[in-house]
Amino acid sequence: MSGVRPDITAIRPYGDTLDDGRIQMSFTLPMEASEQAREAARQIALGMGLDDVTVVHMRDLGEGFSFHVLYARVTVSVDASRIVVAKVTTPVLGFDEVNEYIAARYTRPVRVVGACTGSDAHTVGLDAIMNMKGYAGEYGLERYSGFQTWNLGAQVPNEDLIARAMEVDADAILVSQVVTQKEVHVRNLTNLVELLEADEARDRFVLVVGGPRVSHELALELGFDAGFGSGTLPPEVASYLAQTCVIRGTAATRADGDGGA
Amino acid sequence: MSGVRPDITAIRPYGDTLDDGRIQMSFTLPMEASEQAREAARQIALGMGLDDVTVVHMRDLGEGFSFHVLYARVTVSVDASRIVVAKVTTPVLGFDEVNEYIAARYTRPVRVVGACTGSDAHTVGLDAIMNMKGYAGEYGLERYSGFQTWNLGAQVPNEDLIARAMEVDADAILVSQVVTQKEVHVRNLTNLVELLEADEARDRFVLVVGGPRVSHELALELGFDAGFGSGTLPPEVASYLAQTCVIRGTAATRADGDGGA
Amino acid sequence: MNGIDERLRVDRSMVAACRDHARAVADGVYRMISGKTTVSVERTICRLLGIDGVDERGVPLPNVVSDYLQSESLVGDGAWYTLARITAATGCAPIDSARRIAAGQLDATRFAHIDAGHARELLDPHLVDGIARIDDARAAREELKAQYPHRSQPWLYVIVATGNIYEDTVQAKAAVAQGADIVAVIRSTAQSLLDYIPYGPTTEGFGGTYATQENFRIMRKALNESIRETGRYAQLVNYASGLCMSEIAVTGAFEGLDMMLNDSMYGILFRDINMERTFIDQHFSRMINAYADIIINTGEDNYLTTADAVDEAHTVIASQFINEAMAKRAGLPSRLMGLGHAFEIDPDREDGFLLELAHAELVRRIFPDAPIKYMPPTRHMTGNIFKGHLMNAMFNLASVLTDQSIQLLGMLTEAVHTPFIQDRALAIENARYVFTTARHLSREIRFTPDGVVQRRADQVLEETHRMLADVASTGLPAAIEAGRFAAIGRPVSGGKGASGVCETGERYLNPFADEFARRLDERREGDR
Amino acid sequence: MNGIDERLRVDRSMVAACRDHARAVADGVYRMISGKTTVSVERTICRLLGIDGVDERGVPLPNVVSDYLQSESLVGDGAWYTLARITAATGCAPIDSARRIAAGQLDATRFAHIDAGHARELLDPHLVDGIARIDDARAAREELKAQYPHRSQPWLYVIVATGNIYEDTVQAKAAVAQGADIVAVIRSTAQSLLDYIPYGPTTEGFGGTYATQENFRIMRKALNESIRETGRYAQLVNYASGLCMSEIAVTGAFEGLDMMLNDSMYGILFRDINMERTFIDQHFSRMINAYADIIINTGEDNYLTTADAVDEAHTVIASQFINEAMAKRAGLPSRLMGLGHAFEIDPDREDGFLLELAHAELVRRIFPDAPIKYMPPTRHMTGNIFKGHLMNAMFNLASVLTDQSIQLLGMLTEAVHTPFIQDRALAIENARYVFTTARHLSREIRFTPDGVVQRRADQVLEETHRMLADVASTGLPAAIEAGRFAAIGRPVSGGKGASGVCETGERYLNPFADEFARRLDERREGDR
Ligand code: B12
Ligand code: B12
Ligand SMILES: Cc1ncc(COP(=O)(O)O)c(C=O)c1O
Ligand SMILES: Cc1ncc(COP(=O)(O)O)c(C=O)c1O
Repeated sequence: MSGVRPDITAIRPYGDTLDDGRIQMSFTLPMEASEQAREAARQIALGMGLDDVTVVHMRDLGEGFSFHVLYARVTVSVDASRIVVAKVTTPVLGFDEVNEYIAARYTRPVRVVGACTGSDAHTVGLDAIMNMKGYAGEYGLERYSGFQTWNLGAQVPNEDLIARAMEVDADAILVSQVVTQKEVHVRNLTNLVELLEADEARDRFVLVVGGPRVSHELALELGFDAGFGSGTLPPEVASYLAQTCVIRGTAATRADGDGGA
Repeated sequence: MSGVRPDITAIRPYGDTLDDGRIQMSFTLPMEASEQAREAARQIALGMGLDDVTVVHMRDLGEGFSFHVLYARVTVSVDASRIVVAKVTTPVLGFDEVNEYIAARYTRPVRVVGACTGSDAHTVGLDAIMNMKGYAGEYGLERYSGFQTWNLGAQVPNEDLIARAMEVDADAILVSQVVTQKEVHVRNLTNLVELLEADEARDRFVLVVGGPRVSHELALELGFDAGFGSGTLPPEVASYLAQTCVIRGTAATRADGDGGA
Repeated sequence: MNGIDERLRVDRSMVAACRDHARAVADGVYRMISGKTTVSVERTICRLLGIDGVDERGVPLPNVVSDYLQSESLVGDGAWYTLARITAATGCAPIDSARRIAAGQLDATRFAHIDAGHARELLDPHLVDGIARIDDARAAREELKAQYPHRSQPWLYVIVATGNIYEDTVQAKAAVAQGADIVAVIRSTAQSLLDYIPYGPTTEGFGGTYATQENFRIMRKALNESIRETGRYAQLVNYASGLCMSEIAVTGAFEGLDMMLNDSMYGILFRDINMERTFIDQHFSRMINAYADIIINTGEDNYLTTADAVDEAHTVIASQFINEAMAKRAGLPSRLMGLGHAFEIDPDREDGFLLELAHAELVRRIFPDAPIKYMPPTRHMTGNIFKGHLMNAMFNLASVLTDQSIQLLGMLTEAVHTPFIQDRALAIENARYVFTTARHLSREIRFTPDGVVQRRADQVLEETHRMLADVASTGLPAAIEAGRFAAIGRPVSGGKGASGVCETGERYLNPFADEFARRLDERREGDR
Repeated sequence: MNGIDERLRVDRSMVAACRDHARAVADGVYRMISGKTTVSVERTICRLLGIDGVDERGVPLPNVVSDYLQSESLVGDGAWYTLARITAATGCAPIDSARRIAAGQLDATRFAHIDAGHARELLDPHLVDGIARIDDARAAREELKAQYPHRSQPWLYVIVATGNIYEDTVQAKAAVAQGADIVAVIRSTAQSLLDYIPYGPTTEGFGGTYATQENFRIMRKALNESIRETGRYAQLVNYASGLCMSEIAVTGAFEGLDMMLNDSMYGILFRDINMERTFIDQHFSRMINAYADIIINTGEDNYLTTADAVDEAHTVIASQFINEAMAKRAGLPSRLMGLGHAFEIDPDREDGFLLELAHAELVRRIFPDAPIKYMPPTRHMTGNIFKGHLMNAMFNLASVLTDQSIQLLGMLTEAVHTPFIQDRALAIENARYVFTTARHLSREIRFTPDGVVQRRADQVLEETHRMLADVASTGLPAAIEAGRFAAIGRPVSGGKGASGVCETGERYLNPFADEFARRLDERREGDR
């Protein structure tokens, strides 16, 4: 008897009636406000395959620009039953569990080196994951007995980061990228993987990236082992590292391995 | 030396760089918030031919819905040099000019009957155009010596409106439509034209429609002579009526015509 | 309030004078309607006596009875007396009588007349049953409230309006999950002028969903689920307004609604309903609301959609005084008087927010015990959803700053369409943000003694007083005729539904009214 | 202010005690830097002496000179003395000397030494010219301001940051057309650590546009067009911050800028620049700002992007006292001290807005004559642009309610990207709406004597006092080392640019500093 029972194989936007396809849009055009500009805005929407397009607000911004707010109907649908999103699959453990897990399986604490690389100076996110204090009431890696951490801070060149990871015989490298203008993060991250590969050191480390515009999917694409986005909590990262380093057999799990500092 | 010189034949949305194509969107999907839902939102945008799609905000709305805010890049462009928008072309005259214009060319004041038709009870817009007081500091038609007006008010059946227009031998009929849900205004307006045509009376009147979602283009499409949208001022309508009734040779301009009340 | 220093000075003696004038106004109205009833009051009595359902042609049985009364010129005897007369003659319970009338199997005019005492007695068991249904619904609500308390005021009030009651429930539940305290199901546009209540669940409506008893039940059930899921009480609202004021009031009372839109003048002004019809219907509907412990929402906010919010601010307050006086007459205590006003000043006016504060604070101070209902900006909303969202934030701030009670949330798409699910979610988010970050701001602030706010409040109160004095001297009908409210004039004897008004005859009885009045008196005693 | 009753009580004696401690802190800093100069101060002197342009490899000529001084160990003699010495020997004007140095055609160490008086005199015409350029730029601004006055405060301050100076001008002009009063051109990320000023117009930058003299000129010209078009004065801002503080200050002074970001500790804390370097550079940069009548913007807002806005509120005010004390030392009058703070409390915190009001009001009361710069929410902004827009509205309200001066507008897309043209337009619309509708709210309100706002203000002032007492006793370097500001610790002798600090020798001269000081003194006398 329910009014709304969406068809998962044909998901459409919803305004107030199932499958009405309603969306809101806004953008600027490099034309001063006029009926022509309004029509151009409408045609942009039509060009996106929308119908029932209404420009509900147009405003002149000066210097030959106009701003438009539109409502329209999407005509495409998505088969959500076929969406597979790459996800970090290791279960999230508690603080003590992670420490016990590591104590039981590793020859020494897991060594983690982290940095904000390139020109990125946004350290708050990485600090949230790595530092004692942690984030949203959850301790950071530094506080875990299972981890030994080096947080190199802001604007660290990829070369320095790798050198340091080698030096301390790290198990994992954590990279934070917050600035994404002109895809600078993609360039930075790709460069890091290339440098590691050139050194034939890619397999030595579990390689993790985080930041508000990072997804696990993007991370895999760029050759990382995992990616963590907005709102990540330290235990998620701790659990992932604890369990992944075992699987990957990094230094800390190898009987012979106790190099580094 | 200017940074921005848009190509009028290929207009694209503008964020902060010419032709970057940036737009903002938001919509609800009938899926609870999850990575799947986020990906579905992204795919909807891809389905619209957008690229560089980022879901910058996702929020669960309860009951199996999630809300998404996206930024993306439009790949289509519009040739604005070829946009022709239908416009009311009669020049806008001042209050006195309109009255003088009518006094000089008509045998009696122009008779105007107006109504909010169908189930529409939004009289404010029509009153703004027709009543003494007017709108935004401009007098309404009632105040002009050149017009004689009948404002029938809210929820007037099309039949009654036509009957009244016949009865007073009106020159023009003004219709207001504010409620547009489920295209009810289109139905109402089409029905009015059909009724007039059935009575073979369509040509007797200058037929005008107004309302916040009305455009001149829509009005023409539906068989009206003119349409007036949001923010219309009374002199625009007065000028249009004064000049159009002459051209159309309605009752007030015909030497023989002085029927009605 | 709450022992907090007064933020604003209000001339108490002028307020008292306003109340006196409003009482005189109400007295005049009650003189006008005494000795009269309406078809919808009679249908309400039918419903209270257990008459429900539809006939073969889909006509609701209460209408079958009232039509019959009209066609046989029995309205003056009233439904109770006539049904009792039939019972006396046939032994039929009211519902059976109604069915027989529907089937054309009954000619009541042929039955013997009975005396008033007998008529009263004969249907007494049905009266007891009818009132018990209201008591039960009320008790069920009380129990839920005890278990899942209300959130603190201002309460977040949202509307749903899909036309489909099932789609409405989904949206209502989502809204409660997001934090709404109150859900109103907007009625289909045309319904206020229907002289009957549609029957059964409905899935098509226009700009809203029909108010039917079954729809009420479906939505109440859905909200009760939400209450258990969220642990917060959620209130349900509908409209006891239009040509079926009192009938819908009793339907809502049966189904456990919490609030009803209900105004003593709205129908006259905004729906061109006949004055007498409205005044009679509103009285009985309010007795029912009072007895069922349902908060009414008055409609003064509507004035400011057609009249200027600054020039006409005093008409809002004058009307609130009148609504209050009339509501008292029907036995409504202050705590059930959701007097309405609105935030409708032009956003581009310098210091407009100061004036809004003056108005809101004044209403709050004049009616300290009433759950004031504050309506959002609508008139100056445009397709600029971003600015609209900000106007709603300032509205929310005005509310929390002046201790309003019921906050009808503004939608950023007000000028575009009836609310989408995300519009409502954004509105709730807006209110929750402002109410949280400025939670106790009202305790922090005093208005400077001769500032704009204080002077504006003084001025509006004076204008209100002057207007009420005028209205008291001319009488309310003449004032309405002159367009004193909402700048809309209505002739005294015009308007829709006039033919449904009838003088009551000698035999006329309305024991429900008597019983409600008696019990409300008792309750008031108990309160002391 | 303006004869309005005080909204908030502030313990004046505690404020005076804070000022005393801050003065002691500044004294300590000035003891530390006395007898020292830096390469960038010397380059600034070069610029004031008319040295501009680049050499064949694109190195700015002021850097050619300072590099030469360093390589020949002449920094202790300073640029003025060395250039005068060259003039004495060769007759070359400073610009020619610089060109010859660039060409490797000159060995100053071989020239005879001259006495101080002679050195002073020889370049005096260049001093007169250099200062005249500043005077002219200032006079041109004054003339424009007289003709096209400022709008009332709070002023609307927006940023442009496209990287391309020409695209920036389009956006800046659009912003002014929409109502912006102030436009800041954000610098490319990397620039603060460049030990030179790039040369010429630039069209590529990263997250901002390079600060160059030509870019300043282009933007000033664009804004002057806007001023004539709109009839309102529009102010131009850039950054006298980083390794080239004083050099950029003089560049801005030449090109008629109105404001400069300039803080006595920002470089140390946020860019890990050496302490001595920063303290020396900020002093000379501020003398220039003062002389050119340029408002500085301090950077305390940054503290709250890494530290909690409630826990660390007092560090902001303590830092403002220190910035004030240091600025006074450089001759800046209060009316040029754009002390910074920010609206950064968690939006989901109950009564967070009350605390913001307490902080903003306190800053306003403590520095009544300073053009306080108020920074918008950034830290708690998310991809939810709708909520973000509301947070910016509450920020705007806090500003107009507490009489702030310079309002840096928040962008609804703060967490998403650097501003799009429409983001800026919406931000301006937001501020204009709130500032208009609540224009005189600040005059209407008093905070209740023992309310949350008053108690919070008292508490923060006490904490500030305690902190300043501590810092005065340990000295500022030790306090910074201990991470007392922004929760960031920096070692006294570490940081970038340390090698650019040098002891001044016996022959060292900075007649510009002397002349600025003299004229500022005169101006102060004149003011009385
Ligand atoms: C604080 C801040 C600053 C501070 C940084 C202080 C510091 N020490 O970090 C200061 C003021 C110095 C600053 C400067 C600049 N900033 Co800034 N800044 C911000 C701000 C307001 C908040 C960022 C933040 O701290 N978020 C809180 C943390 C906890 O969230 P997070 O970073 O997402 O981290 C979480 C997850 O992403 C994840 N995560 C993050 N990293 C990692 C790493 C790993 C390994 C893992 C597992 C997880 C993980 O876990 C964290 C916890 O959940 C944002 C706007 C905003 N509200 O987002 C702009 C913002 C990021 N800044 C921006 C810019 C452009 C700049 C400047 C370049 C501006 C300029 N031209 O001057 C400068 C230069 C900075 C530089 N060189 O990088 C832009 C970036 C635009 C873009 N998308 O490219 C933003 C979005 C603002 C804007 N709209 O313009 N900024
Ligand atoms: C005021 C108002 C009311 C008042 C109407 C009072 C009255 N006597 O008119 C009341 C409270 C009664 C009301 C009721 C309802 N309303 Co109403 N109402 C509005 C509101 C707030 C403002 C409309 C207005 O007065 N605008 C001001 C005038 C001056 O502008 P205008 O109409 O655009 O007119 C200008 C031009 O369009 C043009 N123009 C207009 N008509 C004509 C005619 C001619 C010939 C010409 C030349 C020009 C012209 O010139 C005018 C001057 O520039 C809008 C929301 C909004 N902010 O827009 C909702 C709105 C129009 N209402 C709406 C609805 C759904 C209703 C109800 C159905 C709700 C319900 N279920 O109960 C009811 C029933 C009304 C009905 N049967 O039609 C919706 C319509 C949605 C849609 N697009 O379909 C809106 C958009 C609100 C919403 N978001 O839900 N409403
Ligand atoms: C008291 C009252 N009744 C009813 C309504 C609704 O109008 P309608 O008559 O369309 O049901 C309103 C308007 O909001 C109102 O205020
Ligand atoms: C005083 C001051 N200088 C400079 C900046 C800008 O930083 P950057 O060092 O990247 O130029 C800021 C930050 O907003 C600041 O407050």
